[in-house]
Amino acid sequence: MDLRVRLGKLELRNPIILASGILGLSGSQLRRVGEYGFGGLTTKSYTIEARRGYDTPILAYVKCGLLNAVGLENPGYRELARVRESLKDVGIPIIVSIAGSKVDEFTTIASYVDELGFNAIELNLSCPHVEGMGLELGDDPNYVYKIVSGVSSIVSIPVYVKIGLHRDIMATVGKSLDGGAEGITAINTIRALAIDVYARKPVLSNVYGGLSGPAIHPIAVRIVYDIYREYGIPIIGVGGVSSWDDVIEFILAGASAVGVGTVIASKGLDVVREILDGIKTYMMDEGFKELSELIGYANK
Amino acid sequence: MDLRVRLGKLELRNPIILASGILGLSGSQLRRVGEYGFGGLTTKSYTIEARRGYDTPILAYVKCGLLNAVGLENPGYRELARVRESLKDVGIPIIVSIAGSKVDEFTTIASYVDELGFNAIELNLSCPHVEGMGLELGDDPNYVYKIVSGVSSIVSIPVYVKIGLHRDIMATVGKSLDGGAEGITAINTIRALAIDVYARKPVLSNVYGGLSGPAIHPIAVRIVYDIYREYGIPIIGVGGVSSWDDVIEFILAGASAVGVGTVIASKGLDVVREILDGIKTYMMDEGFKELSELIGYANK
Amino acid sequence: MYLTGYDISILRFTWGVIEDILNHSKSIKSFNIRVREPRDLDPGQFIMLWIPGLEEVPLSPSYYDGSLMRITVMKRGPTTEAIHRLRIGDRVFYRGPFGNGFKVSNKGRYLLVGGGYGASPIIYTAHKIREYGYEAMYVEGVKTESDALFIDEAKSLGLDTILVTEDGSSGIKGLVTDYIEEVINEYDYLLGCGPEGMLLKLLELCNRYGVECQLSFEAIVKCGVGICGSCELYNTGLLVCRDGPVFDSRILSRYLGGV
Amino acid sequence: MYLTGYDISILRFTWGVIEDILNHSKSIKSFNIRVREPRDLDPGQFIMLWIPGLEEVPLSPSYYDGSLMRITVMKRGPTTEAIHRLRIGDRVFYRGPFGNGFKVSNKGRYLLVGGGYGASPIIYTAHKIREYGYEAMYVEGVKTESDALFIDEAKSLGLDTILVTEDGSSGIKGLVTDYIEEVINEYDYLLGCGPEGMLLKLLELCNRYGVECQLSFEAIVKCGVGICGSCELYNTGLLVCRDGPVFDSRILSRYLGGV
Ligand SMILES: Cc1cc2nc3c(=O)[nH]c(=O)nc-3n(C[C@H](O)[C@H](O)[C@H](O)COP(=O)(O)OP(=O)(O)OC[C@H]3O[C@@H](n4cnc5c(N)ncnc54)[C@H](O)[C@@H]3O)c2cc1C
Ligand SMILES: Cc1cc2nc3c(=O)[nH]c(=O)nc-3n(C[C@H](O)[C@H](O)[C@H](O)COP(=O)(O)OP(=O)(O)OC[C@H]3O[C@@H](n4cnc5c(N)ncnc54)[C@H](O)[C@@H]3O)c2cc1C
Ligand SMILES: Cc1cc2nc3c(=O)[nH]c(=O)nc-3n(C[C@H](O)[C@H](O)[C@H](O)COP(=O)(O)O)c2cc1C
Ligand SMILES: Cc1cc2nc3c(=O)[nH]c(=O)nc-3n(C[C@H](O)[C@H](O)[C@H](O)COP(=O)(O)O)c2cc1C
Ligand code: FES
Ligand code: FES
Repeated sequence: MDLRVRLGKLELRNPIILASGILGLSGSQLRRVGEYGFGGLTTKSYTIEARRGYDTPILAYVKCGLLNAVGLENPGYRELARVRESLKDVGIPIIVSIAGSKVDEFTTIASYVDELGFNAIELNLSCPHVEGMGLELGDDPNYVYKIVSGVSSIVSIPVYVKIGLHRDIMATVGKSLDGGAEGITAINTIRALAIDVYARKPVLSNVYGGLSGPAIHPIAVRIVYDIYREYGIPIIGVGGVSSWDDVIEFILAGASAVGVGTVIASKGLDVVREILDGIKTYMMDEGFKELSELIGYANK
Repeated sequence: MDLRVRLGKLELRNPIILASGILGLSGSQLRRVGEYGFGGLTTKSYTIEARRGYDTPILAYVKCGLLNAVGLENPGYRELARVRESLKDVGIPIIVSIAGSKVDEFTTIASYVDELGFNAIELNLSCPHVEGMGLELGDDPNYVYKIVSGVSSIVSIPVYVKIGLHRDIMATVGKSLDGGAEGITAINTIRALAIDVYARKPVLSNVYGGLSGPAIHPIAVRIVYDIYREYGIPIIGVGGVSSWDDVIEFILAGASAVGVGTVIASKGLDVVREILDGIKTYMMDEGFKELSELIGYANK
Repeated sequence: MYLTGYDISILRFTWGVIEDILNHSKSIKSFNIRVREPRDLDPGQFIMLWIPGLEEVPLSPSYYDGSLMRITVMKRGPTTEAIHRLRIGDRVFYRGPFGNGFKVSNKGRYLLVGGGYGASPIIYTAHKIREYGYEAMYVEGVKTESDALFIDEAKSLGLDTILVTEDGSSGIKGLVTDYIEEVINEYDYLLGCGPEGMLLKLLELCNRYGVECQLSFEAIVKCGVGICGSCELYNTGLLVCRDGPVFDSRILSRYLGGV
Repeated sequence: MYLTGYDISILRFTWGVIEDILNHSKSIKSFNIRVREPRDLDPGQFIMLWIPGLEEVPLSPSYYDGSLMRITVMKRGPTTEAIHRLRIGDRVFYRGPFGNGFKVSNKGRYLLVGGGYGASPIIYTAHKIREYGYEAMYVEGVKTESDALFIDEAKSLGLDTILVTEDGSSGIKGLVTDYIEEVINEYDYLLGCGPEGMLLKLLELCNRYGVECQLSFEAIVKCGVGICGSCELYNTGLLVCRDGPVFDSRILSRYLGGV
């Protein structure tokens, strides 16, 4: 059973990637997470300056997932040198997520990331709860082009653009590719709100948060399917994976790799092995030798 | 305990409304549904010509809800005369949902609905799985204005616009109000896709469907909250209600009435009483005498 | 009673593999399907059988023991024709079970009446009734001898078994409902499935002779869970997929009036 | 062991009503809260207490019996100050329990060590240990006599109880860790909660004397379920909210090295 997949220029030992924002705040966290069997890791989104993030509550429980409004907490991009250092021998590709509001913020961080020898860059243009550095960037295809081409022209490693529910998703994707992105990460959380009926107030200190977990999975699958069908490019499918079948569904829709996030809150990091075991059983039962045969299969 | 709410010009004995598309294909269905205690009923969306709808499968199971692609099946608007006839003495407001692709289709049906003496009109500008008569109408604020003002200018009953995840939701709402809508119904299902991992094909014959059920609830609450905050108008909150607390959450966010759909597939029509009982207990425990005090409370 | 709680996960497709195919007649075949997932399925409940790429269709299994499911299918249109082309080893997808089946928990004498492929849920019910050890007669009505489906199976269950053929080529000649009228008085309960005309006639007989009946009706089933409204029984507001497909005389009389 | 399954519904807020308030000292109060929903909560696990409009803060209850929950809170910043302003009858929101508590399922002699408000989970643990009937000594370290929290309660549980005050105003004078060093040899297990310096010293002592320990650490807790990464213990990759807050000597020695 061969679980290896090619994600553009990267070769992954398996398709399961830690999604950005989950335990990716420090090198020591990522190091530890790496021991659980992931095929690749994405860091938290880094910005130029350190960010405290929002006051608590930053998480809200909803019936089919979570809302979060962490507020892009991170220690600032210069910390990435230390992150790199402690991940020297981790042996799996590390993707650095970058957030910002201006083109030069993205390029400054990106060139630093490239120099440090990380394996890929993910441009987070889709955070639904931070004004000025989130969703609205990705909503504007021309600005997307500026950011992506700015970054792509100065780095040697692959660039992925992380998208959300933008006004015109296909335009955002198209401009990302025009700008030199190798592929797309889809999707980020979806803007949402939860009110506690006894407190009679929004739960999150930021009022709005991003919905993740099983709730968004069918929407994410739709978007991956659409992008694959239109562009046939490398895609990291993210959104609501809670077990192996969701991963297979993403791959059948056209994802070459699959990010997991929220499920870690419930099942813990052991979920990676559970997922990989499920995939192996499936491939055995269904007679597939190479997982990569399945990429985009449902589009046939 | 007073569960009555005002929804614009309508007075409802309670805020629970049957959402459009659920058992609203015939007068006899609506009649029967009416016996379960709803505060109001919405018909299936009617079009000028009868529509067969899509081939089966029209429903797909997903972990947190359902996808449907019914394809606006309906017997054509002329049947509404018979619907009206059999609902003569049903005693609760009936809202007729209208779908179409051109302004004159909406106006033709709307004036017929008005003549027949129904209580309100809901313009479905947000079906996510029927090309040319769905989401894209609501995506275009100028066209929204044309449709809504066309209808509003010729009918005497209140007009609601049913919206979905449009490109610019606030613009769609704004233009609806400019066009004379009394309020907004939010939200319709969200475009999504499910692939069966063993069939390795999309489940729905139409490939794409609309996601409903608990999955979409926090997104719907966000939209209701935003609209209430910006415009303070009558809103029918719809999306993912599975128990009484979801209804209260919608009301706290700003909804004056709340639609229920998918939950009927699991809990059956008896869910109405379960919800009303839950609301009463809540009001008692929390010391509220009139449900209407709670409308928009979380915005304070 | 109606439209009460349901576990929506029955809407998840599962599948089985065809293990055996029986050709009853040129238009009716049975398929023995080894199922992947045991799901409780009462006699009279139905599944939606799906051939990916085509439609899904409602079928009431003619046998089920948790591991083996038999469906008996009449060729009628594109999907049932495609089902007839399936071969041993093929995978079939289905979901369910949906709806309410026949209730056979009361002790008493049962009259089981199947017309054409409508005999499917009836023969499955016959198996249950024998498990409970109740008295029953199995009556199958068909056009001609070669259309007979489960006569031997019913006999092997030890039931009084009667075949009624319209052309008299075997068994009793005539309409099954005429035969029923002769014997109905000896029974407490009548369970029936078959063409609409037969069902309405059975209902009339049961009302006339004061026999409780349960009848399985057909309609266009699309969602299976009582939300799309496409399976309404006449203009009653009753839903075949959820309130039925098996309805009892009390409900039918209330909603259909005096027939 | 680590980051394993969790029921995410602990993230749903529930609430209770303040029934009683105890003023221990000018900066520490206890609140007896009648809870609306019984949720299992082991000694050493923590809740996130939320005052709508303000932040939520992690607290390890000092008593819990499924219906009554006591929290013991030191005034430190805006949220704990607001908690101190709460009155009888006020509603408090909380979610949890989160993390791993003290494990007291092994028979043996327990040395319980609480420093300041860190005595909260320790006194709750003392209740459990008495239920099990194990031998234990309760040691509380504070600055001065008036800061003492649960001395009488520990005594009333029938435990050997020692108060250590830095200024010698009552009980034994000195640092609690110095006292512990004198007696540690007589115990199989040490359970501790308190300021970081105390915890690290206890770890060193336990390692030196070969006593198994479980220590409860603090960090900035934001999500509580091990995804945001804000509660990392030093640079170990360990998460206070999920791998902790109580860590045992085996894990601490492995990750913190020789201290
Ligand atoms: C509860 C129930 C149980 C059934 N059990 C059996 C069974 O055990 N064996 C069997 O052979 N048949 C059974 N049927 C009938 C079977 O579902 C139809 O023959 C089949 O759907 C026809 O599909 P088709 O594509 O082959 O033909 P089509 O060309 O689609 O239709 C042929 C005829 O079947 C009717 N029909 C079409 N679609 C449906 C639908 N979704 N639901 C109901 N009727 C439909 C049409 O009105 C038409 O008269 C059952 C029907 C119901 C409602
Ligand atoms: C597992 C755990 C159990 C605890 N149990 C208790 C208890 O039983 N009683 C008690 O009085 N205190 C307890 N604390 C400490 C308590 O959570 C902090 O004192 C409180 O969060 C301070 O909040 P504030 O707004 O009042 O002060 P702030 O102004 O926010 O902070 C004051 C100090 O508290 C620290 N702090 C701030 N926020 C947090 C946070 N979210 N998590 C941890 N530390 C923080 C800061 O580093 C700062 O030094 C516990 C902490 C943890 C992690
Ligand atoms: C707590 C939390 C923090 C997140 N932070 C980030 C982030 O910093 N950058 C980013 O691109 N996505 C972030 N995300 C989004 C995830 O990477 C992912 O796209 C989303 O959660 C959907 O996947 P899931 O359903 O598997 O969680 C965050 C998600 C969560 C739950
Ligand atoms: C089977 C089905 C059919 C629907 N048909 C319509 C329709 O015809 N017109 C419409 O405006 N909305 C339609 N909807 C959307 C619902 O009215 C509602 O907006 C949506 O399902 C979200 O609510 P819920 O989560 O309570 O189901 C349909 C939904 C379902 C599940
Ligand atoms: S088939 Fe949809 S309601 Fe019965
Ligand atoms: S508080 Fe978020 S990981 Fe511990």
